[in-house]
Amino acid sequence: MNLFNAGLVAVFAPLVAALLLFVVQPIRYNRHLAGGLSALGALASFAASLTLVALRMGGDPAPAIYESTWLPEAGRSVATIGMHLDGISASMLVVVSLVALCVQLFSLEYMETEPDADFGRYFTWQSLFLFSMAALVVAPNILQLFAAWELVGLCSYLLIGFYYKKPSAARAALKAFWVTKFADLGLLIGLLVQYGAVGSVGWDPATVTAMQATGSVATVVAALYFLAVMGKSAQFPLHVWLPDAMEGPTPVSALLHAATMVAAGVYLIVRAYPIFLAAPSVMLAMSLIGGFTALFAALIAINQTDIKRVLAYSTCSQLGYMVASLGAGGLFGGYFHLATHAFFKAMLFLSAGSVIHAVHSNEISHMGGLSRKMKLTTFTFITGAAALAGLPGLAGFFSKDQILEALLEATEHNTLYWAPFLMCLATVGITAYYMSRVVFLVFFGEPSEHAHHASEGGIAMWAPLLILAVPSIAAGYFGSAFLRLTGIEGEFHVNHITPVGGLAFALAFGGIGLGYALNVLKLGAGLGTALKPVADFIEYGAVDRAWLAGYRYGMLALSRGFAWTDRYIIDGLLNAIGASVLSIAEWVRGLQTGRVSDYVYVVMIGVVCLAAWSQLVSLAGGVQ
Amino acid sequence: MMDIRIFLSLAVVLFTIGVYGVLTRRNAVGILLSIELLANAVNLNLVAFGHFGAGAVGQVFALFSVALTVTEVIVGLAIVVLLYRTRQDITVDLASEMSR
Amino acid sequence: MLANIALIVLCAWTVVSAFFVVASKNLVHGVFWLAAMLLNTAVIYIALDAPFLASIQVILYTGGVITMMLFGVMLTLRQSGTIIPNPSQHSPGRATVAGLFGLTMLWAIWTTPELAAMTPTTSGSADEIGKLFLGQYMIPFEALSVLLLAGMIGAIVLARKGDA
Amino acid sequence: MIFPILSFIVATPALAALLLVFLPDEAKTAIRAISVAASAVALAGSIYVAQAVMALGPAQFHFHERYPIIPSLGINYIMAVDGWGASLMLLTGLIIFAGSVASTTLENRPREFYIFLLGLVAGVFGVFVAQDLFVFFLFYEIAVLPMYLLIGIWGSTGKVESKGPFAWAMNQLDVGGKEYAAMKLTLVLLGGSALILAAMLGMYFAGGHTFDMGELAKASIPPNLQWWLFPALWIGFGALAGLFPFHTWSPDGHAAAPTAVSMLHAGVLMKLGAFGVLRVGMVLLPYGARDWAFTVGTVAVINILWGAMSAMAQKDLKYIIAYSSVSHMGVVLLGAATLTVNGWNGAMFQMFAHGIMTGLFFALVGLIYDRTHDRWIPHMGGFANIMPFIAVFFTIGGLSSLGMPGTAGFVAEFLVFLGAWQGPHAWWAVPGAVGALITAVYVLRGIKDIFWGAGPPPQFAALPDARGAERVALVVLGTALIVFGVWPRLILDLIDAATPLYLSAIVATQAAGVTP
Repeated sequence: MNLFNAGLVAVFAPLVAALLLFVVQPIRYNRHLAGGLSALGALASFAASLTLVALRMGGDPAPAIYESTWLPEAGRSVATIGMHLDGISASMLVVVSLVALCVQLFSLEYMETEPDADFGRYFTWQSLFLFSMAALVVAPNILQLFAAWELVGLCSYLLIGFYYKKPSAARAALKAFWVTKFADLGLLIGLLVQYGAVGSVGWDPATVTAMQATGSVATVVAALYFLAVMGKSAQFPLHVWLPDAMEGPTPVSALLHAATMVAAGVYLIVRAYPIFLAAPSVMLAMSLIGGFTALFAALIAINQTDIKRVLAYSTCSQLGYMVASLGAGGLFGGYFHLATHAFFKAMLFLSAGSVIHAVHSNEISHMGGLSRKMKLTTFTFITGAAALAGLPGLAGFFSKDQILEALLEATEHNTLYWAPFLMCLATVGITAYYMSRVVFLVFFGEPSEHAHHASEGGIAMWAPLLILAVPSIAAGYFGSAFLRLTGIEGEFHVNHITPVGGLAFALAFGGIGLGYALNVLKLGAGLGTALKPVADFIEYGAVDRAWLAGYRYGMLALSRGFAWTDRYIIDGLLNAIGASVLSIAEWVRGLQTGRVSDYVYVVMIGVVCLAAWSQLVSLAGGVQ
Repeated sequence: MMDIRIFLSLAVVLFTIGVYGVLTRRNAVGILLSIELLANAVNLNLVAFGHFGAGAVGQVFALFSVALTVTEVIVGLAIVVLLYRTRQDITVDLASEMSR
Repeated sequence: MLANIALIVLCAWTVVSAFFVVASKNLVHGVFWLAAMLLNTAVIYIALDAPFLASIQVILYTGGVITMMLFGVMLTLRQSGTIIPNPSQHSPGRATVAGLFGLTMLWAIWTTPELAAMTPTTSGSADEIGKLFLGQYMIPFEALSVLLLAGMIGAIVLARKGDA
Repeated sequence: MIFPILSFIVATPALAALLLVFLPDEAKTAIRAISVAASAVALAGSIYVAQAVMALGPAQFHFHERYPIIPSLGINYIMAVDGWGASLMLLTGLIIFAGSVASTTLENRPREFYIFLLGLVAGVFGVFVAQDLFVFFLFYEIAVLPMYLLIGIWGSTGKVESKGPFAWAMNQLDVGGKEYAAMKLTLVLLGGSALILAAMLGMYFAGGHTFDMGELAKASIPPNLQWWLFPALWIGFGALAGLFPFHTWSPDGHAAAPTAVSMLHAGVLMKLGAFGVLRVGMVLLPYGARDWAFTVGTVAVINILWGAMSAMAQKDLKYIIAYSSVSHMGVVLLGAATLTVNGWNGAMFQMFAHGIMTGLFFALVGLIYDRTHDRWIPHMGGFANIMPFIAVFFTIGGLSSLGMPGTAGFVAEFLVFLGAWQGPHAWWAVPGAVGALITAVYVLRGIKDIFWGAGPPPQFAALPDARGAERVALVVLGTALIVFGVWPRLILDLIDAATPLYLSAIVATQAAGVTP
């Protein structure tokens, strides 16, 4: 199997599954076929991705590009469609397809209670998502990336709205689509600016050099692209859709809204990194926004009572890390964190799903003491939480360390980078705190009445958890291999603890200790309650409501104004013209008495006038 | 005394009277009578011009005119009869209901 | 001289009968005044050296048309023994327009020098008329015959009883 | 002699209409069969022409036919087709096929309906292949006029409240009625036709007494005159394309029209207007196009935003779609105004994409209306539970209209915006893109309100999903949207080869001086 074929399989196997499911109704309505076909597509994609990685590790380091003209302009090519296979896309494919495979296996059982039609629909969208994400990953230029980017947004919309009968799910789906679509304007216009300036939608060195030569174009383009990243990767203040997106089924949250789709924004930065590098001011803004998002979202996560929302805010926060790192020049750290985060966050979400499946509720207060009933889930959740908190030896520790290092290094060039660095550092402690809070409240302490009958799910549920646990624990030790595969410049040492790492380590332990003190020993019980209104105000009172008000009082009110003007002024003028003609006609009609003699009367007046005129003319000497 | 202007003037006077009749008569047959006056005035003109230079052509056209007038009278009277049958009245004012 | 006087009287009588066509209050009287006017015109035609036309005038008009007119009057206004009204709507405006028309025409006639210069010639015999009809004016003549036929059929259709 | 394929395609629907005249009203099955067969033949012919033109080279004209009609006036029956014409013929074939299939459920006077429909289609085909301005105009009128009867007889009536400063006028006019809608549509379009006719005559006399479009393109009509003729053509044809502020016939007309008529009207007829602006206005009057481009583009931008914003406030399903057509036709006009290859490719592609998309939309709206006899969105909800097939295709259409990649709408909008950015007034692209965002808002909100939610209201609980023939229409259009969206070159190669030639005259004017 060569690179091209492996790439084809990785991308198109899920599409074949999706198309079969979409078009052939009997397959879709048969739950064994539907789930099996979808999972088979993911498996094939995963296998092909592994092959790709193997081929990349051994072969030529130059990217392999297969493309064909998609849009012609006077016979030339505006944009191509195809595959760009290098270490970055290969590694991302592995991450995406592995998580997708685990999620689909998990869903087989998790979605069991759905009716046949809905079950089939679920797997159709799942397969379509995997295809779209793979197409995004292998995109050879930003246009294809944008196309796939919108498609994953579509899948996100469809999957958030999976329970479309529920009004809250419907609203959440729309919100997610609208907010990301708004942000995508940045990508679209950025593409136009880039193409207009340099005549290419790629990110190849020649394009980037040309952009640098045209002065501020790179900055404008990078800023516009970053707007789209903010939407997709839920950066403040466009993060508002992500917590609501938890209305979707939990496996969807794990795959799309934690591991892969939201990371597409980060992936875009990684892919188009040369363009961003040419725009230092955008880099700084990225870092600041990323750092702020990391801190802000972590703070909000502290007081959430819904286990999925805690994880959602923590996703926001971790994406903030990645963006901050990329903004500081830490390409490897950001990308590496993307990969490790994908594994452990997916695992966390699936574990949460397992818990939710057992207690039939999202509320943390409905859980408790589950460690005795669900040992395996307890293990995976705690592992994931520890990795997220950055405890040494786990995947998250290494990638987070890379990020903090990169931020610290950036302060040497520009002191403004101290701000994201400090925010990220503080977030380490907060993350450890809120995750330990969830662990203590959910898995230890007294079980609530919902949790009495909880029990571990079947093999389809725990097997994916275990599969994901492997990279969540071990991924960190493959950092060097990852570095070599992706061809990113940087260094990675497993057993080299930096001072920053030590500090973060200490903060993490502090956070856990605080979590233990506050949630288990119930010290200062009033503190969290006292802080909650503040957090609520920040979240629901300010950002979310500002968007809502903008939509309701800005857009909708404006549209009513437009429609009114259209109907009553513009069309009204037309009607007025029509009605006036009618009125004039009504008046003129009065002359038509219908009496013959009246008509003859008028005709005779005319005849007299004509006769007199012609007589006068002829007397005056005729018409010369 | 054989001056064409005398005959033309006579025709004009007849025509004028006919016009006045068409303008003022309210009865369909009355209007038809007035129209006959008009036609006759025209015929007189044609014959007069024939006598004063044009020759037989004047009479030919007068004959054409007579034939046309007769046709018109036939059709006009038929309409009057029809009008009467549907409305029991031939006052043309009432025919103005077509404007409604 | 006598001829001139006769002509003037004839003309005056024509105008008077025409006037009563329009002015008579009784419609039947109006029809008879029209007959008188038509006969007068026939005499004038003779004076204009057109005896053939005069005979046509007498036969066709005074014979045919007047009969038909009377027929129409009788058919539609069957009030026996009373005056058949011929209502008019006299108005100064209408009279003025008609009068102005006449004056303008008279003005034109009496100020045109070409007319004054015209002298009488022959009007042409029935012979010539027949040749013209079947020669130069063949097609209009035939068309006219079709028109007459159409008028006849039309009149029958229009005035026919039943589903009018 | 070569088989006159173009005349054949134009004549097929016309002859079928003629045949229907002689059929009895009762033979409904035969009537439907003949109509569907005629449109299937037209579709097959269009596909053949499209692929033949592709093979022969879409930059040149093919399948020439030329017969003199009135030689002394320079009027000839000239038919020929290049890439542009072929792509739009294909569109027409697709829409008419889907439209006549979708109308097989019509029960009220199907014979007369199909006669008018097929006559109209013959006119549309004629416009796309006629190369003589006079014949072009003739076909244009043939296509536009049956609309009056089709809406006036088979339409549906809504109610619009009389308000605002012109309430007195609205009270006088029965606003919202189908006769009102038909009358308004016809009058506005005829007003446009009058302008077109005037401009056409101007071109005839200034262009060497010929109506041959090929010769007119070569004739050097004085730039001063072009400056006057172009706006007449722009407004005249633009009125049919929903040009702001002459677009208000569109919402009322489309709302009142029956399904197949809305499909054809929004799907194809509005394109005639845009095609006229492009093919007659811009190609034959390059100086006029150059001098008026800024106005045309700016008004097009207003069109996009105005249509989208107005659509957002509507609660009547058909009005939403109709206003969205106004918005999307703005994209076509914007593409035309850019005077760039990408912009024109995009404009032509948008005609194609929007034609199919809006055809699909109106077919769906018709299906829903046939079932509910209600167009008021707040009365609906949860329809996905009872009519999943309709829901799926409505979503596909909606995605295309908001420019989702993978559907034809994206390709078109991207090319137009790209062209706008490359053109002299780059800022046009920004409101254009914002229009796509607004579209996303109202389309998805509409989908949510109609199809999502728990169960349909009780009075609609027993409504059936789409059936046999209806499904055929939906599948044809929906598949076309996706196929041409995924691999746009199927059509774009046809268009792209012809565009530079058309554009060359305008490019030449850029070098020339400014019109005084």
